[in-house]
Amino acid sequence: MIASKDNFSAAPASQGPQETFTLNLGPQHPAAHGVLRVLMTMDGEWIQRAEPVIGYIHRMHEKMGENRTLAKFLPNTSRIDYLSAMHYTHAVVGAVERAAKIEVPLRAEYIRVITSELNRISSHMVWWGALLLDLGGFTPILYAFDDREKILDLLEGLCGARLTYCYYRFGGLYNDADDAFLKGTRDFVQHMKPRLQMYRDLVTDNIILRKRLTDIGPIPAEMCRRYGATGPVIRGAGVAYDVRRAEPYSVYPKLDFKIPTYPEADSMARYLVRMDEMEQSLYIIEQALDQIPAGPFIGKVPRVLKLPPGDTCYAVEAARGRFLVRLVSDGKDTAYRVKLRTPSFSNLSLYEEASKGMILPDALAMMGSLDLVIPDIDR
Amino acid sequence: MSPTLEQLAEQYTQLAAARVAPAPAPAGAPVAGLAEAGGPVAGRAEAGRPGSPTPAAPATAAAPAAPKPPVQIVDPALKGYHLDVTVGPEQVVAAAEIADRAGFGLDTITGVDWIAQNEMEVVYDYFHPTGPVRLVVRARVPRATPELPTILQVFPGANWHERETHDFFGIKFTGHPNLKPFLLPEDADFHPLRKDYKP
Amino acid sequence: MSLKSAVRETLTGFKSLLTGMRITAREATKPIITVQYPHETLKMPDRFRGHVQLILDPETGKSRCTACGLCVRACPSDCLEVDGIKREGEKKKSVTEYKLDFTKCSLCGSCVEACPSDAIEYSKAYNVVSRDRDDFAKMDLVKDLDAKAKVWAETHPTPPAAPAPVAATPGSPTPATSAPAPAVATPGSSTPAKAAPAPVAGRAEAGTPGSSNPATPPAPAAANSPTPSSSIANAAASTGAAAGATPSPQPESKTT
Amino acid sequence: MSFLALEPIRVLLYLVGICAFVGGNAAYLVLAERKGAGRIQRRPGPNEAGWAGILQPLADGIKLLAKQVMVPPGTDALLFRAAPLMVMAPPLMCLATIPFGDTVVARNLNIGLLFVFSFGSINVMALMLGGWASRNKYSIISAARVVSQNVAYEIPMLLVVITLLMITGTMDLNEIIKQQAGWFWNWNVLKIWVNPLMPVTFVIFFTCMLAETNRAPFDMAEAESELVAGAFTEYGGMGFGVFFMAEYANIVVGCCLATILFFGGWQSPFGALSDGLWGPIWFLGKTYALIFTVIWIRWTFPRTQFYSLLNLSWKILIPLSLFTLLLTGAMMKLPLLFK
Repeated sequence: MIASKDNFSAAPASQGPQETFTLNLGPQHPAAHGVLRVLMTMDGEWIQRAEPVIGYIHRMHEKMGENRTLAKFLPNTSRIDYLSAMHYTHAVVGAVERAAKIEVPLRAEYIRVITSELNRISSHMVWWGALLLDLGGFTPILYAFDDREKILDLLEGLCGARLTYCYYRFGGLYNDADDAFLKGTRDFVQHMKPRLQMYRDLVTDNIILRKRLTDIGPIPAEMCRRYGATGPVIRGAGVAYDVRRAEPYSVYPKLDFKIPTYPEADSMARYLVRMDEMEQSLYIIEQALDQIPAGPFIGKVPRVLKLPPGDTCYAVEAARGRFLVRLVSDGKDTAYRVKLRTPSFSNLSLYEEASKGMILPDALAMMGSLDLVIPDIDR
Repeated sequence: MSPTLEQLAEQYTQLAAARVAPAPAPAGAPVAGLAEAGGPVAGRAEAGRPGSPTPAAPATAAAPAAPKPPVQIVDPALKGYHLDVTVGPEQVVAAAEIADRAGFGLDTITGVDWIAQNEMEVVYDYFHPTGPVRLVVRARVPRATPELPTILQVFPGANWHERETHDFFGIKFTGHPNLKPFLLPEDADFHPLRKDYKP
Repeated sequence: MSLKSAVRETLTGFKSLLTGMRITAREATKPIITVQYPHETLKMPDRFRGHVQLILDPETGKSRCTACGLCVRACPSDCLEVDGIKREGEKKKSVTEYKLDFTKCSLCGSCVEACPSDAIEYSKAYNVVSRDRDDFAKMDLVKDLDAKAKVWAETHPTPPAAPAPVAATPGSPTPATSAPAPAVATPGSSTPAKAAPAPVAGRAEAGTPGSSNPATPPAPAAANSPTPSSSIANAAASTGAAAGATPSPQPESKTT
Repeated sequence: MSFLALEPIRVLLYLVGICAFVGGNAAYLVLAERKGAGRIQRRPGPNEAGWAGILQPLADGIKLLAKQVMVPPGTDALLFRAAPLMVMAPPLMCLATIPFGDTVVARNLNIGLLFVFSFGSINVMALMLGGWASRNKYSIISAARVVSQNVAYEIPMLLVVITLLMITGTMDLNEIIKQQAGWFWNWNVLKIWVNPLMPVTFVIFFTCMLAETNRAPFDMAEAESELVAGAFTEYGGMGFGVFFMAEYANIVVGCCLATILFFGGWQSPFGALSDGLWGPIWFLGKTYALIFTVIWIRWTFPRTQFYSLLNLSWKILIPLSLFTLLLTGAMMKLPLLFK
């Protein structure tokens, strides 16, 4: 509809200093990370207005949640944000467990934490590489994927899938973690620490990257709050908001970790938050590996799972921020309503306001620092 | 400094109580039970009933299955939120303003289609960036005319959430500047999350 | 910005650039980490989730599937289609048709979890390719199982006598008479999937005149090979053969 | 032999040789770049076509040639077609004056340096025309970027060259090389007794060369994550191929120039063994070392920001190069005062 509005042909040759043009960034664009379209009104390279147009890969997961049983809906959740599938499954599983009052064995919770944090690291690695691609650096993504491959191998050896894990089950897990996984995870943690130092030397301290991200795209805490932006975006604005601490779930209260915050609120702050989060995740994994008890990996779950009427919320800290599942039940084995509140949706919604008056490359750098996953927005 | 749960509950109780004043005047009885809080809910549920097209139904029948109080402090371990507030559809802006003053962030806005009660519920979720308080504000609107004011001026983030809710449920947010189809195709005129939607 | 800080920033910036180049140079001297795919392949871990397949019971050489349909009910994507018949002398049904629509399958594993008799498992095939959509839309798992059962029959000429009573129960016609019937449909694709262990050796030979690979042990590898399309294509001769070829005493034809 | 020594024949032969040199370089530098990137990223790079991928450029060339050169509707067809031709001409012309050895030069001009720079600046025009003629918003943004970037970086580059001219006193490229005879400390880059900032001068020159050839980290013109492919978004087939080759040809020219001006051209590092066939060997060795550095830089750094790119030029490089210019002048002239 708007794509046809071509100011080059329609407008008279000169309109004086006020001349603007419309730039359709996407839905197929190298920096859009998927099928995102940003409708930009540009004054030269300066953005006057950038309106994200979403919905190109909308799949109506929420309706699917209403017309199939909860257990059948579970595989869907891995597909919403395919980069942090563990967290999303965790939220749905957690909501059902909370509503049906299912007891989860401690071992299962620890394995959930380990796999979730591994997943967080792998997700941040993809973000790191993709951001650098946006900024024109090609090599880091391959280094990141090298390390990410190790995580994927671990998780594949654990549950058989590399991306859309579908590993958590109501009341526990799909299968138990074997010693190979636990040992492999321990080795990975040791392997990853020098690699993170390498990431820092290669990219984080690089003057070009600093220049590209420092003071670019400020998203102050107040804007985050009003738009509901969470995750590294709000932590990059100096607010130590982390669902793992704000609404503790699983065994996170037993684990020690810092919530990295940077008050600068610019793209560099968001970058640094994620880099620090990888470190913290490694730290969490180490503790969880030390504390993991023996025991069953799945609790007692009724054969036909029916939730009591009423609504239940469960929020997790996914790699991109707060992911909330709201299950409304009317007593049947199928949810009456499933609401999936995804972090990328809220994080992108502030883009229009935040990108006003920016220059195109900076706006794209800021978009990269938001770490968008388009299926996560469109659901 | 974020207010405590009790302070917040107090503010919302006042809000819910204030609703009775502009509420439909003919319904005399609920006015009496304002603080007792069964009133507003009961009156509205009654008015929206499919069987009773006359909104001024007498309060005699106003006992539909133990209406829950408009402000409830709930156990987060069971529900996932701390405070459950039910307000009238015209009060969502005032409710949002209270949340805004208390430092809440907008979590999400969504709808639920209660087709049996012939109502639509709009749910506003708020999270608090510094305090561990989660707030849920609900408002019910009749299914036939699902309209309520936008909270865009309080939380600009509501823009997309309201568009999405309009997409899926056909709930109209009056004052919203742009309720074009958002996640659905541009020419979509259906609302897939309504329970009577048949593809 | 004072001149001093500007100079310092320029110098530290330049140093950071040199550090970066040092790191890439160091990485360039390290060995290659990628797998040269067509020339070398990875081994899938034990828990790898490929498409589902029927398990061949190593004792009986048959499937354990009783066609109870729990997997069909557990499947979120409606991609399974199971049918079975109840044979005389057996307590439970045995599977005659197990079709997987792999184009819809999300590899969630619900079917494997739901199976009460451990009859299905994940295959280790990870690069399934074909030019024909039907190879995936109508994956015939019974056919794959039959291919394996054939090999099994050849590698187990005289299996333990455990299932012998089952075979002995019916006054079955001689193997020679029932053998031609399936041979019409596909020569020997499914003959070994029968119960009688004693006549197996003879029947398998009788039933495989048309197949050119009589005793090649790599046959199970074919079912599990990187390109199962070939095995699918081989087996795609007739879907009904699997059902019709079940050498039950009364050869009821369920072929469609 | 005498026939070959005839001046027109000689020049013709050299031109043919240069065309082959440029073509071969462009083709195989692409391969070298991909291989180099592969090594840095710990993968083998293209290795299927021929032994270790040696035939990959051929395969790429055939693919590009087989594709249709499409002129999108609404473009300025003439300019659209002219731009790829224009972009290839300057490096070919420049290489005609580059001395590969003592006598291995197509046409030794006494204003060779000026010639190279005047032709080198045409490159900008070609990219601008291509971007403008494409009638694509990305391309036009890219064209605007190319112009401002090249204008910004030509100034420090020329200031550096003027510094060198003050030292050498000639624009004859071969003469400049001959002045750097002897051990490697006679190379201009290490002549710190003439100007203690000589290595810095080289860094400025190299940076400007990267910017002039639109190489990473200054590849604003194509900036694929922002502008899709920048000025040549709309070009397909060999149209794109020529732009691509020209980029590498320009790198070759730039690195040749850097070798001549700073690293003693075809002179060996230790004063001997630089005559005859050794000259080209030294020259090419140094040039390819620099080209490798260019590739190495590309696969290490992210792209600079557009305005920090301009800031770098106007706020750092130009003052610095002016300072080295003044310093050189002072170093050369002050001793005369005290004589």
